[in-house]
Formats: sequence, C-alpha cells, structure tokens
Amino acid sequence: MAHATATVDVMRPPAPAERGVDVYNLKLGMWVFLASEVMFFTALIGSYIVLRFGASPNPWAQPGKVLSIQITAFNTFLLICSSVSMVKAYASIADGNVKLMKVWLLVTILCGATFVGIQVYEYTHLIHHGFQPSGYREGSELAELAAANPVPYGAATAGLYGSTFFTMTGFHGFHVTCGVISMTYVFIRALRGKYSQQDHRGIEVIGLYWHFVDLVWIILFTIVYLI
Amino acid sequence: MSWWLPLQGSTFAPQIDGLFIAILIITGLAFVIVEAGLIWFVIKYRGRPGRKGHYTHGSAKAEVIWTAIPAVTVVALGLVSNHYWKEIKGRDSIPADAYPIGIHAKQFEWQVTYPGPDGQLGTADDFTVRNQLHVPVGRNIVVVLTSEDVVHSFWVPVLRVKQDAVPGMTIRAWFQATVPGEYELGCAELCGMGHYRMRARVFIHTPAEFTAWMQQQIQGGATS
Amino acid sequence: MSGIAAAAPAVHAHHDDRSFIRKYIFSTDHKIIGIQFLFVSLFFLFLGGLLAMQIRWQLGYPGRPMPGGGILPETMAPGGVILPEYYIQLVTMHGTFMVFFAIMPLLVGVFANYLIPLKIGAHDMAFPRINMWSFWSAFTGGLVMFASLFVPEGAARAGWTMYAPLSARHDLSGAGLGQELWSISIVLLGLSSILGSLNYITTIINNRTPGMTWFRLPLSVWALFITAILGLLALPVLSGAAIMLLFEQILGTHFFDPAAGGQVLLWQHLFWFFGHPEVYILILPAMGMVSDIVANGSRKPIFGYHSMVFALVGIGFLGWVVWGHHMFMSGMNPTLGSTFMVTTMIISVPSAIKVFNWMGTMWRGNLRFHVPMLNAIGFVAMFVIGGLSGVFMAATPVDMPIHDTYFIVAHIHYVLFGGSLFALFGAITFWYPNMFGKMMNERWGKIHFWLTMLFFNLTFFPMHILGMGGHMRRIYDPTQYNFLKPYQPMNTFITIAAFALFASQLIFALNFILSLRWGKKAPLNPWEDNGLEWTLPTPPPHGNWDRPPTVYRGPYEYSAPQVAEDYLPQAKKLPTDREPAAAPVAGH
Amino acid sequence: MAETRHAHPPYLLIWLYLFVLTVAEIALAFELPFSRNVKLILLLLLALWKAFLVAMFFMHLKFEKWNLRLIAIVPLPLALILVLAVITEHVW
Ligand code: HEA
Ligand code: HEA
Ligand code: CUA
Ligand SMILES: [Cu+2]
Repeated sequence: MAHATATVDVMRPPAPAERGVDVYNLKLGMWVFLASEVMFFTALIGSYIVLRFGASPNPWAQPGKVLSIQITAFNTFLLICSSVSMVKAYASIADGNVKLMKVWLLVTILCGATFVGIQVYEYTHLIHHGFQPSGYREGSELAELAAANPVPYGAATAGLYGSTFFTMTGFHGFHVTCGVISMTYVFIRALRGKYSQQDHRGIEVIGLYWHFVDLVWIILFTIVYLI
Repeated sequence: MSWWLPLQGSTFAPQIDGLFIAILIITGLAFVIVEAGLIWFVIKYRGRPGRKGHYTHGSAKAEVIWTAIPAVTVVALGLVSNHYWKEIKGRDSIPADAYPIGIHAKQFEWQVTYPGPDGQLGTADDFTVRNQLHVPVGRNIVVVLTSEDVVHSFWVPVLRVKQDAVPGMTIRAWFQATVPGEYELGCAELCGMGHYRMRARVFIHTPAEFTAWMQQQIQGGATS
Repeated sequence: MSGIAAAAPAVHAHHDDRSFIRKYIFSTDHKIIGIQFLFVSLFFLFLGGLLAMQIRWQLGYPGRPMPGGGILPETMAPGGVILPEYYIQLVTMHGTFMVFFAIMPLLVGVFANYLIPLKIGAHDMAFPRINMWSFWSAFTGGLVMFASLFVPEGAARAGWTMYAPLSARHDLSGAGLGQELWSISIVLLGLSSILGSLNYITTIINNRTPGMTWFRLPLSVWALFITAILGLLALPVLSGAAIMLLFEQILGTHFFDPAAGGQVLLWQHLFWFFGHPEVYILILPAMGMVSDIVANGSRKPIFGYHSMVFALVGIGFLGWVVWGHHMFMSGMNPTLGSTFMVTTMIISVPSAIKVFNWMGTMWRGNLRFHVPMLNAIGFVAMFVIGGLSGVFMAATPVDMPIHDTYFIVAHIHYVLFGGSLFALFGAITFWYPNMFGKMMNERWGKIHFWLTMLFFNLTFFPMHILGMGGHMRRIYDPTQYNFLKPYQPMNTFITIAAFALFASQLIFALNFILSLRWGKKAPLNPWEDNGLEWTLPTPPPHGNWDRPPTVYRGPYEYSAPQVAEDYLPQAKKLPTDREPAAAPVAGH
Repeated sequence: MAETRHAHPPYLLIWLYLFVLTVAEIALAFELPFSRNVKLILLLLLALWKAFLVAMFFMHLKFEKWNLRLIAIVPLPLALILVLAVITEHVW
C-alpha cells in the first residue's frame, strides 16, 4: 500500500492503538526472528559447551593445532569490517546519501562473500587433512599426528570436536550465505532506487541480521578457535 | 486383575503408595469440587429466556482464595515428596552396606552379575546370569546399571523401583525387598522392536534360600 | 436492535481479481491460510486416528490378524498380523502426527492465522508472504512425514520423543530412511512454526486497531500471543536437536554416542527443553478459545480477566523451567530432579486459577448450551482430570512406579484429547460460520459431543488402572508378562471403546464436510458474540475491513446493564463512549 | 530518536575497538603466559564484550526503547538455564 507520503515517517509504525514498541513491522519482525535465532544457536553452542565440559578430563585439541588461526583471524577481521561497512551504509542512507550507501553495501557484500569463500577453502583444507564431522579420518595425516601426540590433538575427543565444529561453523556459514544473498537482493533494490532517507527499512533490517551473524561469529571464533 | 496398586514388595513401597494415596485424596477433592461445581452450575444456571447473566468482572477475594489454597497444597506436597525422593534416589542415600548387583542391559536382555563370595563387584569370582535377578529379603541391595547400546529401564513393579540404564553412564539404585516370591522385571523404556519382550524373572529369596542359591551357582560354576 | 448498526458489515469496495492459484493455493490471505491449515491438519488428525486404531487392535487382540490388515506390506503386517517393528512405527507416527501435524497446526496454524487479524481488527498479518511460506513449509514437512510411512524399512521407530541413541543408529533400531525423513520433516515444521510465530507476535504488537489496548484483547489472542512466544523460542531448539540427530545419521557425528564421548542425556535435555513448552503450545490456545466460548455461552463477562492473562503468562514462563520432570528416572542428577519437581508442582497454580475462573464465569450466568459451549465445558471437565494426574507424576517418588506406564498414556490423552481436541471441536464449530458462511448441524454436533464424552472416558480412564498395575508404554504384546496377563480383558475393553470413539469422530467429520455444502446459511452473528470478527460478512472478504474498526471496550461485556441485549460488541459505539486515539495511517 | 539519527555514533572508533579486542584475544590465546582457566575466563569476557559492542552500537540497541530491548533479552536467560542445568550433571 502506497498511502505513505513524504510527511509520514515510515521508519516509525503507523500510530498504533496504543504505542507498541514503536518500531515498524519489518524491524520488529526481524528482532523477533533474531530472538529465535538465539535459541537455535543455543541448541548448537550449548551442546558444544556441554559436550566439551562433559568430555573432561580428556583433553580437547589445543587451539591452532588442527584449525588454522591465521586464516580465521583474517576472516574474523573481514566480518567485523563488513559489520562496520553495513552500519556505514545505514548511516549514509539515514543522512540521505544514497550513493555512499550503495558503495558501503557493496563492500559489505564483498566482505561477506569472501568470508564464505574462505570458509569453503578452510573446509576443503581440513577435510583434505583428515578432519571431518566424525572425527579424524582413519589413515589421514591428522589421524597419524593424533596417534603420535594424543594430548595436543585431543585424540580421545576428536569425534566430538568434529561433530561440534562442523555443525556450529557450518550453520554459521549457512547464515552468512543467506545474508549475502539477501544483501544482494537489497542491493539490487537499492540500484532501482527503492531506498531513501525517508524510507530505508530494508537497509536497516538486513543490517540487523548481518550484525547478528557477526555477533555469533565473535562468540564462535572465541570458543571454537581460541579456547 | 487388580484394580489397585500391585503388592508392596520393598521397604519404600508403602511410602510411595502412601504418597500416591495422599495425592489421590488431594486431587480427588479438587476433582470432586470442579466436576460437582460444573454439574451444579450447568443445572442451576441453565439459560432461561428473558434473563441476563449476573454482570460481574470477578472477585479479588475469591481469586486470592483459590490461588492460595492450591499454592500452599502443592508446595507442601513438593516438600513431602522431596523428603522421600532424597531417601530413595538421592546420590548419597545408598546405604553403605548395600549388597551390589551389576545389571547390564542390552537389546534385549538383562545380564545380571553377582559379586560372588567376596561381596565385591569387579573381582574374579563374579558370575553372570541372564534374565534372572535373585535377591534376598531384608537386605539392602544396590543395583549398578549399565547399558550396552540404547536406553533401557529397569522396572520391577512390586519393588516400585524404576531406573533407566543409559549407555555411557553407571547408575546406582537401591532397594530392600520385603516379600519373598517370584516376580517380574520389565524394560520400561522403548529400546527397539524387542522392547516388549525384554523381560527377566525376579526371585526374592529368604536369606537361607539365597545363600543356598549362591552356593549352587558357585559350585555349578555358572557363567553367563 | 440498535446494536446492529455498529455491527453491520462495511461494504467491501475492493474487488478481488486474484487468480485461483493466488487466491486459494499460494494465498497470502490469513483466512485462506488458516483454512488450508485446517484441511491439512484434519487429514493428519484422521490419519493419527487410523494409526491409533491399529495400535488398539494389537493391544486388544495381540497377534490376531487385523480386519483389513491384509493390504499392509508383508514386511509390516504379514496376513494382517502386526509385527513388533510395525507396532513401534505405529506408536511413533501416531504421537508424531497427532502432536506435530494435527493438534499443533490445528490450534496455532488454523486459529492463530484465522483469528488474530480478525480479532484485533487488522487487515492481515504483518507479513502475509512469510505467512504463506509458513504454511507451505509445514505442508512440505507433513508430506515428508507422510512419505516416510512408505519407504522400504518404514517410518521412524523410536517413539515420538526420538530418544538417542536408538533413533540415531539404524543398526540398533532397524529403521532406515524413515528415521532421517523424520528429522527433516521436523526441521521443516520448526521453520514453519518460527515463521508463523514471528508473524503472530509482530501482528499482535503492532497492528491492533484503535482502541484495542492490551487489556482489551480477547483471551484467545492473549493465549495465542504467549503460545507464539513459546513456539518462537522452543522450536529452534528442537530444530537444532533434529539437525544434530540428522547429522548423527548421515554424517556420522557423535553428539549422542557415548563411545566417542557424546552424551545420551543431551538429546533428552534438548528434546524436553522444547517438549514441555510444546505441550503448553498444545494447550494454551485451547484455553484461550475456551475462555471466549465459556464467556459467550455463559452470557457473562469472563471472571477475573486480568488474572486469566497473568495465569497465561505464568504458565508460559514456568513452562521453561520444568522440562526435567520427563527425566526423573533417566539418571539425571537427583538434586536437579528436586528442583524440577518443585517448579512442576507450582505450575498447577496458574492452571488452577484458570479452571476456577472458568467456573466463576459460569456461576450465576445464563448458560446457553450450544455445541461450542458443550465442548468448552467438556474441555474444563476433562482437562482437570489430565492436569490432576500430572500432579501424581510431578511428585518424584510417585513418578517412579508410574513413569513410562499407561498412567502417562492416560495423562497424555486427557490433556490432549480431553483438553485440546475438545476445545478444538468447540472452536471449529464456533468459528465455522465465520470461515465458511454456513452453520454446522446442531443436533449432530450434540450427538457427537455426548458420544465422544462417553467413549473418550471409557477408552482412557481405565488406562490409569493399567498404569497403576505397572503396564509399560510402547509394548507390542503385554501378554508376554505374567503380571499383565490379568489385564488383558481390560485392554480388550479399551480397544472396543476406542473403536466406538473413532466411529463417533466420523460424525464430526461428516458434519464438517456435509455442512460445507448443505449447512444452514449462517446469520451475521450467530452466537451473539462480542468479537470484532462478527462485524464482518461471513466469510469475511480479502483484507477484512475497508477502514479499521474502532474498539470501545473489552471483549467480554455480556449482560452489561447499559444495553437491552445481553451482549455488547467491542466495536459498538454507545453515546457515552469516547473515540480512542486517531486512526492509523494505512501502510505497513 | 530524531537527534540520534543525525548524530551517528563513532562507528569507525568502534571498529577500531573491536579490532583491538580481537588482537588482544589472539595474543591472549597464544602468546601471553596465563594459566588455562584464567585464559578461558578472560577470553570469554572479551568475546562477550565484543558481542555487547556489536549489539549496542551496530544493532543500535543503545538507542532503542526498553520494550524492544526486551525482545533481545528474553531468550538469554532461557539459554543460560538450559546450559547450566545440563552442565550441573558434571559438576555435582
Ligand atoms: C496439552 C498437553 C499437556 C499439558 C497441559 C500437561 C500438563 C501437565 N503435565 Fe504433562 N505431559 C504431556 C502433555 C501435557 N501435560 C505429554 C504429552 C506427556 C508425555 C510425553 C511422553 O513421554 O511421551 C506428559 C508427561 C508429563 C510428565 C512426565 C511423566 C513421565 O514420563 O514420567 C509429567 C511429570 O511431572 C507431567 C506433569 C504435568 C503437570 C504437572 C501438568 C500441569 O500443567 C497440569 C496443571 C493442571 C491442574 C493441576 C488441574 C487444575 C487445577 C486444579 C483443579 C486446582 C487444584 C489442584 C491441586 C491442589 C493440585 N506431564
Ligand atoms: C493429540 C494427541 C493425541 C490424540 C488425539 C490421540 C488419540 C488416540 N490415541 Fe494416542 N498418543 C498420543 C497423542 C494422541 N493420541 C501421543 C503423543 C502418544 C505417545 C506416543 C509415543 O509413545 O511415542 C500416544 C500414544 C497412544 C497409545 C500408547 C501406545 C503405546 O504406548 O504402546 C495408545 C494406546 O492405546 C493411544 C491410543 C489412542 C486412541 C485410541 C486415540 C483415539 O482418541 C483416536 C480417535 C480418533 C480420532 C481423534 C480421529 C478423529 C478424526 C477426525 C475428527 C477427522 C475429522 C476429519 C475431517 C473433518 C476431514 N495413543
Ligand atoms: Cu530394553 Cu525396552
Ligand atoms: Cu512436561
């Protein structure tokens, strides 16, 4: 419905009967959705915490032994940058600078896509070396290393390590991919001039999703790669 | 067929049944109040033309009463139950002198390991019997439950004992049988298509009988 | 009557030029989506009932060939004799279909979709397209689950609770693809629920019409709101767990595999952390709609509206901290068991408030025993039995002998059939005129109610006695046990009663289907109700209102002294009423 | 609200902040001589700090009203309850 005129602030909801949360539907919907995402990641991350806790005293593979830190540190950096570029895109359009918004949005998409690319590379690399969801593949390079140094490679907990690592990062990667696809869609709409200073709901909402995905990564990076 | 609870065959069966009856009385009272009230209202206030309902939005007093009474009741019930629960299942409730019996559940049988003459599980004189649980009356018994494959549940109705056997865990449950006789042990957790026939016989012996059975097993060199 | 003026339907100016597909298949109209859910989930309800009949046959007449069972595949029921592996599938699929694809979509998919916008005066859901996806996701999930019945090894075989490692390992369960399809289907259903819930929540928060304040919401909407929050936060946990289970099956992960350090109880914790909120998802909407119907049938304001709301919120909140009561015997830490016992006990209190407030509503009313009211009273009467049997199980020592026996099965059916399904019979009859413009037959509705009431109790009450006797759940052949042999006549009795129960349901099915065509044309406000939905023509047009209606009062002003009639619709303006805040600008 | 829309928070500064914290995390994990448990706690705190920054500034929760913030907060205690309850198994 296109009744909204320039005088109506579309970034606020139409005056409700009684002030609800005072945000427009799309944004409220996104926040509500993110609440459910929190619970989804709770199931995955919570299981990881519980399993790792329960596995003690058997040691977990030491950080940096199986997973490459440099490459993920770079990925973390990328994702943080993309969050900033996203929020910059939002700030630009809020200030009325459509062009700058498109640039920042494009930067975000590129960062996100690179992140996914690097993760795919990381996965192939890991699987090649013998790390897979069921643990260290028998006869692989990692399995031999683990047999020789059971403690640093967490030989006894390799199965759990693989299960939780691939499930958590895999679903995070899936979320990033979804984010990149939706941002591309938003970008195309931006090219078509759908967003303005008065109405840039799409930008704000996709931003919320994107920052959430970044936030999850911050947690994952720490608990999966560094601890 | 019994319309009531099975025979009380362990020391805490009377306690559990007592609690059951207490709850039955409390809930029975609530049941009667609600159902009788419904029937009464249905008859008394059935619609008649030209009449209107009594226009009221409620009564704080009435609501406080019917909130407070159930609240007090259930909290009291919780405290009493917890008392028994700690006695029966609390981790430190297992009597120190309890006679250990290892029970290993697998699809679809119970492997019951007795400690042999030394009264200790995990020693060389242990022996294992399939699908038969022999215990003496009047003695504290602790069953040490393990599982080979999936979750099973150790369930002896007359003893009122139920405890899951979980793969990867060692779970202890204790009881003291009081009535000699032959009973049945069933599996109470779905464990596959043979779940329905994962049955064992339970023999509650007098101490003398139990010693005799033990002797016989040791001499017969019975194993699995 | 002066009331009619305000309640008269606004003439709908839009003309509807959507194609058939956009209108009825890929519809974004919340009412059509609700009706889509209705047909699909009634089908699954029927299917669940058919599976139950086979369960009952085997329990009543173990090992005897089932009449008509010859059409089943040799691997499941050679010559019509049910095999143990088929029996487990029956139980698993019966529970799964009933919980996930019948009752939950009936209560939430149908009534949240249908009622929320109508009852709060909105044009549609906040996100109509997401709403459509929510239906199609659930539908696909249902289809996958249905298909799993026909794969070679048959459907999933680990009970609707899918305890690992039985569910995770085909070598232990004997299942095949069916097991994986279960997980996939549940993930799709979870997605559907999440999409639905976020829609309901946003709609209720943001799209209420002027005057529709929080404390003027009908209790059905309140209940659906709390339900949506539960669904929003519980289903993702189930989806996460189902994904882990799926990976366990296809990727060889070790979450629940003790040999590799995994934890068996982890599945149970995740499942019940979802599972208990789930059972409240299955009862809260029923409670809400029963509140609406009881007030209507009693011609009296609901007794204690505010405490009814707080009780809903209380149940919704406490529902998160009781899940351990399903695990008292699981080997979980006993101290944790104590905690869960106390929280479980406390949850009876808000339920008690609700029960007594319904009775308070009937007290000094002017009761009309229309079919919805009968079923609503039936709900109260039966839910209480189920709720009270829950107290036995909540007491940990008493749960020890009755856990995983037919006492639990009796509890399940008293709350789910006696509770949710009775409420649904009432609700469907109540809103049928609004959905289809036709009335369901009153006489057959009453016959159905009384027969159901009778046979329901004959079927499920004796199960308490079986449970007290120690009769385990999910056993294929109770006569294997000497101590259960004496109970066989009772099992046979239950089976006969269950067949009669099923037959009685056919009355409802026929009444439902035949009334679509031959039902009496519905008058505008057949139940003389206060809700906004009755200010529209039946069935309401796409977009509902041209201009949002204005609400002047709460939903339960029956027998108010200001007016001559015994009801006072929310949208009817009395001379004393002031206009609420300015009408909203269209555009969301 | 209107004012905050014009005066944006210093996003680049927050980016720098996050960057420094990430570097600190990596350094802590691999270079600094702390015991494992201290590292664990410090790393978790750093991660939460970063997450908090993202939520507050990038997702502008800092500038929202409480009733919206509530939506973000509601799932957190539930998550905590789930994990803590399951973990107690291994603590007792
Ligand atoms: C709609 C679904 C629904 C509802 C509403 C409930 C409601 C309750 N349930 Fe139920 N439950 C199930 C569905 C439901 N349950 C299912 C499906 C299972 C089995 C799952 C499986 O294993 O397959 C189950 C299993 C189950 C168990 C596990 C049993 C076991 O496996 O050993 C327990 C244990 O505590 C329990 C307790 C309760 C309690 C205390 C309530 C309370 O909410 C009830 C509160 C209501 C009342 C108490 C009545 C009204 C109050 C009064 C009239 C006031 C007076 C009362 C007092 C003074 C006490 N339920
Ligand atoms: C809402 C939920 C629900 C409903 C309605 C039912 C209904 C019935 N259930 Fe079931 N049941 C469960 C939920 C439900 N059940 C669950 C969760 C379990 C546990 C599963 C497990 O252990 O894993 C269970 C388990 C269970 C068992 C235990 C099996 C075992 O442990 O071995 C038994 C045994 O008798 C049983 C019997 C019945 C019977 C006879 C009915 C009858 O009431 C059926 C009557 C028929 C109908 C209700 C169909 C009506 C159809 C219509 C009205 C169609 C209308 C159609 C149109 C208009 C097109 N059920
Ligand atoms: Cu073993 Cu059931
Ligand atoms: Cu429960």
